[in-house]
Amino acid sequence: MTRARKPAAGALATPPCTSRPADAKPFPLTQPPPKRARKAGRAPGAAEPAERPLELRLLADMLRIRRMEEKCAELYGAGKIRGFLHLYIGEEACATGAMHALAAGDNVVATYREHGHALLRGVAMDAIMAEMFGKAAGCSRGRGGSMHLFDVSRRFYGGNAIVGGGLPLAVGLALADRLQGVCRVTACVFGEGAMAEGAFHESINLAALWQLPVLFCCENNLYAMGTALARSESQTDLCAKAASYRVASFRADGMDVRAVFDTVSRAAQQVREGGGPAFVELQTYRFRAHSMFDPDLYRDKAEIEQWKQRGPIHSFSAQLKAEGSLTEELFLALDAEAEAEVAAAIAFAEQAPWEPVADLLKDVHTPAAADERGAR
Amino acid sequence: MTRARKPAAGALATPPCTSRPADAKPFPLTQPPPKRARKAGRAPGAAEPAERPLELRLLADMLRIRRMEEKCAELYGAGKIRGFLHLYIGEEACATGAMHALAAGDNVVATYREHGHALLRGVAMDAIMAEMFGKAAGCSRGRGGSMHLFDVSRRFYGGNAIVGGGLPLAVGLALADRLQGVCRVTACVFGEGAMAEGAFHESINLAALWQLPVLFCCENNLYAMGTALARSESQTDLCAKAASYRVASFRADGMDVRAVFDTVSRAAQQVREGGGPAFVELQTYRFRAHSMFDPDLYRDKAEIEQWKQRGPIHSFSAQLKAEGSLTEELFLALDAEAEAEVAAAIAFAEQAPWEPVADLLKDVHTPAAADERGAR
Amino acid sequence: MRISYREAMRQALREALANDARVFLMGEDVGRYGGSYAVSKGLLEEFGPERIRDTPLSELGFVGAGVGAALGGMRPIVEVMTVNFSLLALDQVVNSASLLRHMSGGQCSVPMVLRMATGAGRQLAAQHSHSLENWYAHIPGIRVLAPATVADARGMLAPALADPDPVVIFEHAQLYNLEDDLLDDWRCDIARAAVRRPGTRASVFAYGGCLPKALQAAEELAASGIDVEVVDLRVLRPLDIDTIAESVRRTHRAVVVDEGWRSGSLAAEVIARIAETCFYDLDAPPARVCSEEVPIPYAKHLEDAALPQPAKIVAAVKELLNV
Amino acid sequence: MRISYREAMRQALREALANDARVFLMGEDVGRYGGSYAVSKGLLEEFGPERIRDTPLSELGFVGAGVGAALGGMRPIVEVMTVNFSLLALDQVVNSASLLRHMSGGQCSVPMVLRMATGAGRQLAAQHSHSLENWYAHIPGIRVLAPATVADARGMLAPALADPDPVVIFEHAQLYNLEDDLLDDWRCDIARAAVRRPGTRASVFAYGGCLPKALQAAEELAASGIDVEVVDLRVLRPLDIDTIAESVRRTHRAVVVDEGWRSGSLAAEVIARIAETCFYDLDAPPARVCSEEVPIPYAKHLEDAALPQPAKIVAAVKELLNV
Ligand SMILES: Cc1ncc(C[n+]2csc(CCOP(=O)(O)OP(=O)(O)O)c2C)c(N)n1
Ligand SMILES: Cc1ncc(C[n+]2csc(CCOP(=O)(O)OP(=O)(O)O)c2C)c(N)n1
Ligand SMILES: [Mg+2]
Ligand SMILES: [Mg+2]
Repeated sequence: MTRARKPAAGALATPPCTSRPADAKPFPLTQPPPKRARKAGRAPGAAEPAERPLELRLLADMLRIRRMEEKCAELYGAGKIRGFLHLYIGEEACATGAMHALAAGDNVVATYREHGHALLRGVAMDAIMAEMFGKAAGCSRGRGGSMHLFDVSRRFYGGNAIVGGGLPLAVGLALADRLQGVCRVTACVFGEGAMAEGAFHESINLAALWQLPVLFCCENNLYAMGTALARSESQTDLCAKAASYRVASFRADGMDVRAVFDTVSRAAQQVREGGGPAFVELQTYRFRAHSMFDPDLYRDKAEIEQWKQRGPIHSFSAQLKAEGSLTEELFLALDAEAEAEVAAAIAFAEQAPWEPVADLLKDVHTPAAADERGAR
Repeated sequence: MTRARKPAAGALATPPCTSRPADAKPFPLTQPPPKRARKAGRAPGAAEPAERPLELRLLADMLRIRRMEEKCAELYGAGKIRGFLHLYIGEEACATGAMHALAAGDNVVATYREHGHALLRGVAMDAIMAEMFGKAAGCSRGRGGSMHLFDVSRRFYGGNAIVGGGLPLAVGLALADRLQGVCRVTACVFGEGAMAEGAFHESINLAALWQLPVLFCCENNLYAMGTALARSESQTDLCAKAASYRVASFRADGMDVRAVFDTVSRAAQQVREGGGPAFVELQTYRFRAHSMFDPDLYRDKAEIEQWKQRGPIHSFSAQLKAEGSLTEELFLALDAEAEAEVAAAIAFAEQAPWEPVADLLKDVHTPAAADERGAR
Repeated sequence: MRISYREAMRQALREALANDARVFLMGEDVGRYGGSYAVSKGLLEEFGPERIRDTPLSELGFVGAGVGAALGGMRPIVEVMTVNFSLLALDQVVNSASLLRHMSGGQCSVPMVLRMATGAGRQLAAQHSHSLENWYAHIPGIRVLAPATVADARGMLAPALADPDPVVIFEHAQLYNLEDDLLDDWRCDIARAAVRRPGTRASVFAYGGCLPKALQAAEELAASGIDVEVVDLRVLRPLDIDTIAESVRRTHRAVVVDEGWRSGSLAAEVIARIAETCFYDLDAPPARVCSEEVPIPYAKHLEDAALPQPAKIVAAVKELLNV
Repeated sequence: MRISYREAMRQALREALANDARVFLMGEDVGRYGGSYAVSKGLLEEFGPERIRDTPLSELGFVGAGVGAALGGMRPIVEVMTVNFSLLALDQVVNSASLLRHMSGGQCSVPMVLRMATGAGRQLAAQHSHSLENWYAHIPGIRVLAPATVADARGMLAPALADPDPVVIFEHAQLYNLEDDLLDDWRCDIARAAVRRPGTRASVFAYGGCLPKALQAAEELAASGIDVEVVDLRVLRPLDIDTIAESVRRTHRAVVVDEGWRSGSLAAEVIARIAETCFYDLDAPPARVCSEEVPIPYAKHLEDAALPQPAKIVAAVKELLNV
């Protein structure tokens, strides 16, 4: 772990943040899909994912999320995935634009609707799928399931199923960085519904008061389960709410992956440069029900259809085609690649072994070996 | 209790609030001091308290709070009053102006610094003093002490010692009134420190969202225990904070009782007329330490002295004298009246009996007799 | 009439709303969504949005508002989606609802009913699987109920609303689909535990989601010739120690089943009461079957292993009986 | 060296801050005010405002920030003024601190120390007098400590900080002024209970603010020829059942003293454990001396009557011994 440097007593201002964090390599994009998948799926002659231009990477990643989740829905029907499953279908531009706008060394704290974020932070799809199957090879060893994907090696701190529950954690992670003189952004992702919780209020006030490098990333999909924004907040201009804490606020069309990328990049930049926390509202929409249990009775079918017109994947690919940087052939190749990755991940999850029941009590406490008593 | 009228199904708007609540008589001012006290203290020929002009009543009530609390401090030293004791000395203009601006039928929810509010809502000083002595004749039967003065017959709902804890209660009281078609204001009083709590955020959002008749009355005395406002809120303009919930916000000089009265009157009027909740910031200062345990090390002596220059009692009496509506003689008479009331209250509390220990478990539950099973 | 536990709760709600204009239902997604467990489905259409009141995500705020509304003369039924989220609102339960009466010297009452789903068993993992009934059952001034049958789901709400003080009702999420014939005698005495199956060799105490498991264990034990009594604690505060002690005095052996984590479980209190009051009646140490002390895991085989199961109850009884 | 419990805590804090740059103290009024119980007085001047960090009134927020800071490599000591206010933060303790390790499949640890004052006895009335140690002691994944002596006030913090998982330390507010000689052996094994007074006729178990009362009761009993053992539970989770059982096996009688309300108290768990493990060693039913089930009243005579007192402990022991 990073050793703490003793901060100068009395120093309250954010240390000037010129140095990149120790582990900030040039952004390695997302985890390349496992070899098998790449072999299976790539169109002959297509560039390695990491070498593609940003646009194509954004598109490919939206496709990866979409194809993965479509399969999740099927697997849920088949009883392979259980518990709560919250799909992100329709919102892919948000995670894709936002996660690409962060550096590899940044922290991310997410919600129960976090499959896409986890994937794009570099958690292998195999490990995500195995987690949803409840297998020991899952990224949380099958303990967490869909709502609790974790990969601390990639500074992905879950997967939190208490609405607003991740926000104080993000403040603390940012505080730890400040106290250790490390320069990184901590992004927390949450829905607009979370903004009514006391946890939001207390967290953003702490971050603003202490000028901590937290990026508050609100995915405003207009509903919190069945509750429309206007029946949840007296002030529906979320940026105005955030601004009332004297926090810089940004808004982007959450159906437009480029807009998300640009806006989050700007916001993150400002945070990274020591400008204190920032707030970004991404205006988006979920095409599916809240969870697999939701009969989705509270929205107009017409409203859903209207939003679907603006689907982030087809609108972005249409744009790229119009700009001449995407052909239908390439699109199909990317899509096939995503499908192959998903198929491989499912195969991996299927064959992965269950954790022995004898290990039930493992990891309630940290084993003494992992302890650092030496430090004292 | 008030019987509920069934609200029209589907009606979400505040019912037009033309009728006064059932128990809204013309404002009876505060509880006249008990007979003995009045006899003992009044200057010969002075008018009955209820017949005095408003200015003199405001002044007299500030004096009553001040004299009562000065004695409380002494009694604390003498061990007659125990536990936490939070004095209001210096802030009297706030409670006095605000409580006079409310109607008798309005609800009040206060904090642990509520002696003045209780007194001016009409709780007899005898009962307040007996409560602080822990006697059975206390307004909370000795169960509550200084922090938990209650008088439900006067719609004074305590005395809450959890910072921010009274705010949701106020929302609920106002909601009950709305649902019962009763038109009254529910005022909740709290310090600026409470505004960092999630309870504030959730409560004001609920009140604004549902357009409930809640008057949020913030006594900004600049400190929460030892924590100055600027170290507590990223946004120190409290009205701006409140306004971010789309709540009408008002600010007044909390050292000027007339300003408080006028401002709270306007705000309450707006609430009463169905304008939804309102927020009032009263800018004030406590002259004493936070509680009797506080060594008061976090403030400049000079700062305290500066504020004392603006003491609400002497500045207001100077003003009245300049305007010709107060003579030194009358001031002394009012003061003597207050002191006599205090002396009588102490005598009352001293001689009042203790509750028998055998009654310890009384009132954990409501006795079946007080139950209303018939209603079902 | 065969109905589900969910439908029984809904009937109870509908009756309460129809009979008393002071009653209203408030909580997250109780209205337009239809209730996260579909309990309140249809009530919005019937009673309108003032009385079937959707709230924002603000557990502390709206539970406290329920307390205030009760003070103000209403009879609120406040629904917190699950006990897990009720942690955010505990301050208003402990520091307002439960003590306002006493702290004010008996001047007010808080006739509020707080309903919430509880329990594990649906692979919802660590943050959605708590059983904190024991925490609530520790608080003076409130009553805590756990309907485990369709009849109790139908019958507990009315007396809970008639109670002038706060009542907390825990509905185990795995019970909502339970179906049973609703007979005419569903009216419920919310002061008394209920013997669900009389027996002689040992007393098995259970409540909520564990009652069906205890009954299943009793069946299995009966098949091997061991006749046990199953008592549904049902009222978790105040515990009906008379019924508990009476049973132990007959059977001389006690097993307490509780989905809460073992240490500090409600079962601990039941065992302590039995040890205090029936010590000389016991032929063997009292035993507990509780959840393992681990955050509930997602994977089904691990979740199953973490929770009380009929087989564990059978084993505990057999161990007590030395068979 | 004779020092107070408060001073012992302060020494422990100062040592921790001086020895490990990852340690910082955060909470309401820990800095400029000097700590609401004056424990952290002087530390701001010594360590500066980044490491002695005053927070706004935001219990949920700053406790959760403590969890996050621990995840991020720090060793936060988070102070919540009193257990009463910690209700506002329970969600972050139960749903984050205690289960992040398990829920992530063992990827992270939360090496946070959460300190808070607890208990009644100073006429602070119903909202400032809770003893909710039992609630915390119910949560898997955390350790719960209750220093009751000057030595433990000095000695528990270092091993608590060395624990890679969350540790909650309860400081009974009535102990801060307790004075004692701090001998050299104040280092503390935070896995073990401590026999504070060996004895033979009965075992009295107590912790925190009740330990002095238990010891006083033991003195009084000794004066009438009854020699009891007093065991300081000290570690409330995980309970040191070995020490508890060993004592009961010698004395054959147990009284558990606990300032928590009786039903669902920590004492219930201790009694359940004793009943489960030492049933055949007991010569009499185990007994509890707890707080009465009433919100703690302000008036002194009523508050005294509500709380465990030496006289009640004496009476309980005598009843057990039938003398
Ligand atoms: C504290 C808390 N209350 C309630 C819930 C139940 N719940 C889960 S998701 C959700 C809606 C959240 O909406 P929003 O924050 O807008 O995020 P979205 O699901 O739209 O992405 C609710 C009410 C919860 N998980 N946590
Ligand atoms: C939830 C909670 N946290 C902490 C405390 C301890 N405390 C009591 S009063 C107080 C300061 C409150 O300040 P403010 O709201 O400004 O009111 P003031 O005392 O200045 O009138 C604090 C921290 C408490 N009572 N409740
Ligand atoms: Mg949403
Ligand atoms: Mg203040």
